[in-house]
Amino acid sequence: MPMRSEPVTVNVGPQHPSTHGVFRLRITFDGEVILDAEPVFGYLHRGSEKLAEERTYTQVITLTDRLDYVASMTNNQAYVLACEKLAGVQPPERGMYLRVIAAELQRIASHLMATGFLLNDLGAFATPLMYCFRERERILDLFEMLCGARITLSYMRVGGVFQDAPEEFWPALRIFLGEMPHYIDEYERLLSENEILVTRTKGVSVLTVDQALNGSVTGPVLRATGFPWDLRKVDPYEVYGRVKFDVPLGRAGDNYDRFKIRIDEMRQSLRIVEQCVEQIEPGPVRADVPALVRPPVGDAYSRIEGPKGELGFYLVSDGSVAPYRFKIRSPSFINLTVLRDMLIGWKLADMIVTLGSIDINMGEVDR
Amino acid sequence: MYGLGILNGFMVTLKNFIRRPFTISYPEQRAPQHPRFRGEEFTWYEERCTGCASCAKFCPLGIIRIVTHPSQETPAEGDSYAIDVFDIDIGRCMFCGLCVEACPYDALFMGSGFEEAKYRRQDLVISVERLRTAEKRPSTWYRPQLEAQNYDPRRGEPMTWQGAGREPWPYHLPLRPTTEEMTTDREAKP
Amino acid sequence: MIRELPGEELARHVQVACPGAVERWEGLCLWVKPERVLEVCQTLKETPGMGFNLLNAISAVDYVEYFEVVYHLTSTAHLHSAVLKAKVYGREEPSLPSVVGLWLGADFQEREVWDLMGVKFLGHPNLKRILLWEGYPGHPLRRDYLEAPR
Amino acid sequence: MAFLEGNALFRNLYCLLAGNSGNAQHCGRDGLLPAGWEWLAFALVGFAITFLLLSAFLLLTMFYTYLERRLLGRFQGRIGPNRAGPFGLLQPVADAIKLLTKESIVPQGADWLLYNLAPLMMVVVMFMVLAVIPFGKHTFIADLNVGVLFIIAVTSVNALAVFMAGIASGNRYALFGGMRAVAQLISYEVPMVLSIVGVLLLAGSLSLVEIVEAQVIPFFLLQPLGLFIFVVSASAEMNRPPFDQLEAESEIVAGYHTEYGGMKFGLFYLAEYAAVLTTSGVIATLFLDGWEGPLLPSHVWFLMKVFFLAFIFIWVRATLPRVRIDQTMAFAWKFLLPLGIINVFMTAAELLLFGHEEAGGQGIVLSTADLWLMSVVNFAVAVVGIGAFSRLVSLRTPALPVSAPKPSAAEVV
Repeated sequence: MPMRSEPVTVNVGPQHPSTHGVFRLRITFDGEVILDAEPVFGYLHRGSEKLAEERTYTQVITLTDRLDYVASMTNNQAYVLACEKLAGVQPPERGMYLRVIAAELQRIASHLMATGFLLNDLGAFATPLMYCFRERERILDLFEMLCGARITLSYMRVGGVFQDAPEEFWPALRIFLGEMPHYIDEYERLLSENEILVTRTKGVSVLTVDQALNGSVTGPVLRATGFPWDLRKVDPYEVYGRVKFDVPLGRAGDNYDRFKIRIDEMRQSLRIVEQCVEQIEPGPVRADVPALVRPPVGDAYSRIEGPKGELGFYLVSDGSVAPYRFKIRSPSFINLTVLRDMLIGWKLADMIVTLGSIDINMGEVDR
Repeated sequence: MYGLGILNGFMVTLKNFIRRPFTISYPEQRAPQHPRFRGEEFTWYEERCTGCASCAKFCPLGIIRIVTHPSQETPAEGDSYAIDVFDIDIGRCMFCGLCVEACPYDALFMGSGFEEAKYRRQDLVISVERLRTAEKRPSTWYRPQLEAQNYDPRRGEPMTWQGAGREPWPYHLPLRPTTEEMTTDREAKP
Repeated sequence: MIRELPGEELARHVQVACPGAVERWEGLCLWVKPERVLEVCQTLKETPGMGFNLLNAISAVDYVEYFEVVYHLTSTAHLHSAVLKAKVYGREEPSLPSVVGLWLGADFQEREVWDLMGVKFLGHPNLKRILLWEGYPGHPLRRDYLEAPR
Repeated sequence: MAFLEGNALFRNLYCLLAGNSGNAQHCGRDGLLPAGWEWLAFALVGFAITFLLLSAFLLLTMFYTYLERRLLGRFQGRIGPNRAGPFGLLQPVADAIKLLTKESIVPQGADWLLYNLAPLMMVVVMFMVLAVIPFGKHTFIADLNVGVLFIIAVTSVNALAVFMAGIASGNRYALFGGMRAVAQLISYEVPMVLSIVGVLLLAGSLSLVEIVEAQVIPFFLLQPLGLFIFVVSASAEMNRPPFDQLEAESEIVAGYHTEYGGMKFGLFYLAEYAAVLTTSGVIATLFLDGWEGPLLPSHVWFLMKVFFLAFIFIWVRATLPRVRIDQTMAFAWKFLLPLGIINVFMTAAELLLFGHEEAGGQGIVLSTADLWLMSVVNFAVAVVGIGAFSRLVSLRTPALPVSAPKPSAAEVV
């Protein structure tokens, strides 16, 4: 006798332990297999783009902190670069180096979070997560030295950074740079050879290069498919042209590659920071920009390689102190376009891992 | 060999089992805090404040409310305005520090504490009285002159208004008449 | 280094394949007629030498008398980028063709533009609100949102 | 009352009450109760002993919950609970008070009877297992001659309780948990039973006391493969990581107990942690020579072995990511089951080869030298078997070809 069965639709989220915030997926299951998936966003929509229209260019920096709240530095950087492009400001050398150091530290912190939560989604009971947080705390300590805050940093200003790093920052950074590679080795020993993890992630939710490019996917998710596209390399902004680093690439574009590539990128970021520390020279850190920036009428789109992908800001100026239009090209949001294609046919447990491997941040998705 | 990866993982967790925990028990132990830390209660030096309300203008959220009146009948150059109201609603504050950055006279500083939890939202508004009477332990954030002195708000002495300034500003004089006297004066006048 | 293609060069290429689609060009931007956006995008994507295979962003700007929809495109093969703009007139039913067929990445972005700006993309398979809920009054990123009747 | 013979605790109390009356002539003195009231003495003593053991076990479980959280904290570089009482030792008490004072909610759409019955069933099952585990020399509630069978039979009820909880909650995550429970718990029964068969062959008895007494050298030396299979399938049975499919937090929120709150959740929690201790007890009895050990009293040895095993379970929990459900199932049927069969056949063959009939006709007996030889052979076979099977068996499964419905064209276009 054939058994009657019918698909079950489950709302995964917005209150689910591992949807990385208030994300909701409406998923149709056949048993454990996913038949259809539809992402639903907007639970954290704060209207940043509208809010920015009535704030001055400096005040908007505080809004960018809250987009991808685990990578505030890179948001700041992308935004001030757009402002500088719009206003035609050239920041001083030391300011640019400080920005790059801060942004690369932030990239490590963000990747640590991504790795930790990905493994938490795999069910490793918070152990790797806690290890990742341990190192992230040290980066946050460095940020506290730099700018007095740990998460919502507001470190960068149009034309540089707000203030030079304190004396004690440099020795602390050197200690961190010396110790971090051992910790990265530890994660690799803990997990990347682990047979359970390999079985769970290899070959799962494969994304091809064509799919990724067509879906405007950028960042580690694109590079995991084996496509060498890193804006720091192909379009060097700030001082990335003067430092040597490799772009780690994946091969298959599966969950394992997306996990591995972040660990490799952490090593490269450390390399960049090391070189920046060697190259940085004393000097001013902030160009002479008035407190109320009034860029000329026009528009500018500036993008950087954020930890989650191409983070772009499109600014339109009408000559006043506030941007006429402030548009965020958020990588988390656009990377989710391909989520449905990656999920269908896989199982409930894979869904969580795939979502974790894309590494979204709801602050940035919903804005 | 199969299974070695798992064994490696076991060794790593065992190693961390033997290590000291990296967390601390908060109220008894405290993490070291950098002097630049942007804390909750603001430090304000009335002697340095001219009542220009730059801080209120630069606040992205508009949570600083300042009401002033001229301190003299015919204010001469350099006379500051007397502050009636200086409310900072830290319930909505995001501690970006733009107000401190905006202050041209180094009168407003970020605080260094972070234990300001209250039961009601209205208790979170810092009033001018509290700003006046609070112990002055300013954060060195955006104040290079304090960093040059190696001032640490968590350990050092409370900072006087003369010590906190960037330069000896000729117009900054200690307020000889206290605020009570001034208000009584004004009320008496008409 | 990614070269930002000047609008003039873009216009030269576009005018060959779709004559009459270009409105004007200035600096790094190229303005095209809104109803021919899909055609132009297809040209830009498929013309050898152009090959814009990565759609960076679709933005919409409300200039009150018209909406400007801005496409930021990049070619990963030739390392150049382009800015394509289309002026869409009308407050009630501004619309232009969807490019989801060319780049899947336009899917959510067009939905976002529709949600927040109220510019319709004809031919989009699933043009629903994305950040706000269905039935939300108005489109909040419009400049006249607070005054507009809701 | 023959099965009370070896039970010192019971006998002493019984003698105190009933004394030298009826057929129990071995007490040597008169009891408190008059003749003819032996049944009362029996009942009272039985109740008292059960109560004592259960209370001790509950306390032990409470301590274990504290220990697990504390040790997990240390594995993760944290401190762990340290607020309630000295070193946080009163944390379980605080938890219990919190859970007890919570409102008991039955969600709308839940099956009231099943919903309330499931947690009770879980706990009762866990406590029933205690009846046959010897906690020390002459310390047990009952020395059943079918003890192992009893354990297997009773723990199987677990699956039913979980399924009841899952299906009665009326929650889809709970339903997922219930579905997984049926699949996983029933599948892992099979390799678990097979792994015990080797022990039974060696011991020649189903009674746990006799199994301990039969261990000339501890059986984990003779049955490494059996121990491995038993530990793995037992951790799947009590849904410990890496097989915690039933309540996989990151996937199905809390699985079968998503909808449970208050003390009903507390009972699940209790059962889950008690299961670790009982399972450790069973493993200690079957494979680690039970209470036997030099110098220290037998109860201490037993507790040490139990907590050593519990530590291993905590360590595993702190280290391993979760296996996917289909891989869990494949692991049971493709990996553990053949290994279990190999183990049984190998043990039987070795008994045929090495064993010789004893004069008394009490079954097959092996000399100590033979046992050590057997141990070496079995370890070699275990390593080769696990290695070979992990090469042969692939747990990866590709995506199912699903023809997904395209999103319907919106009306607005």
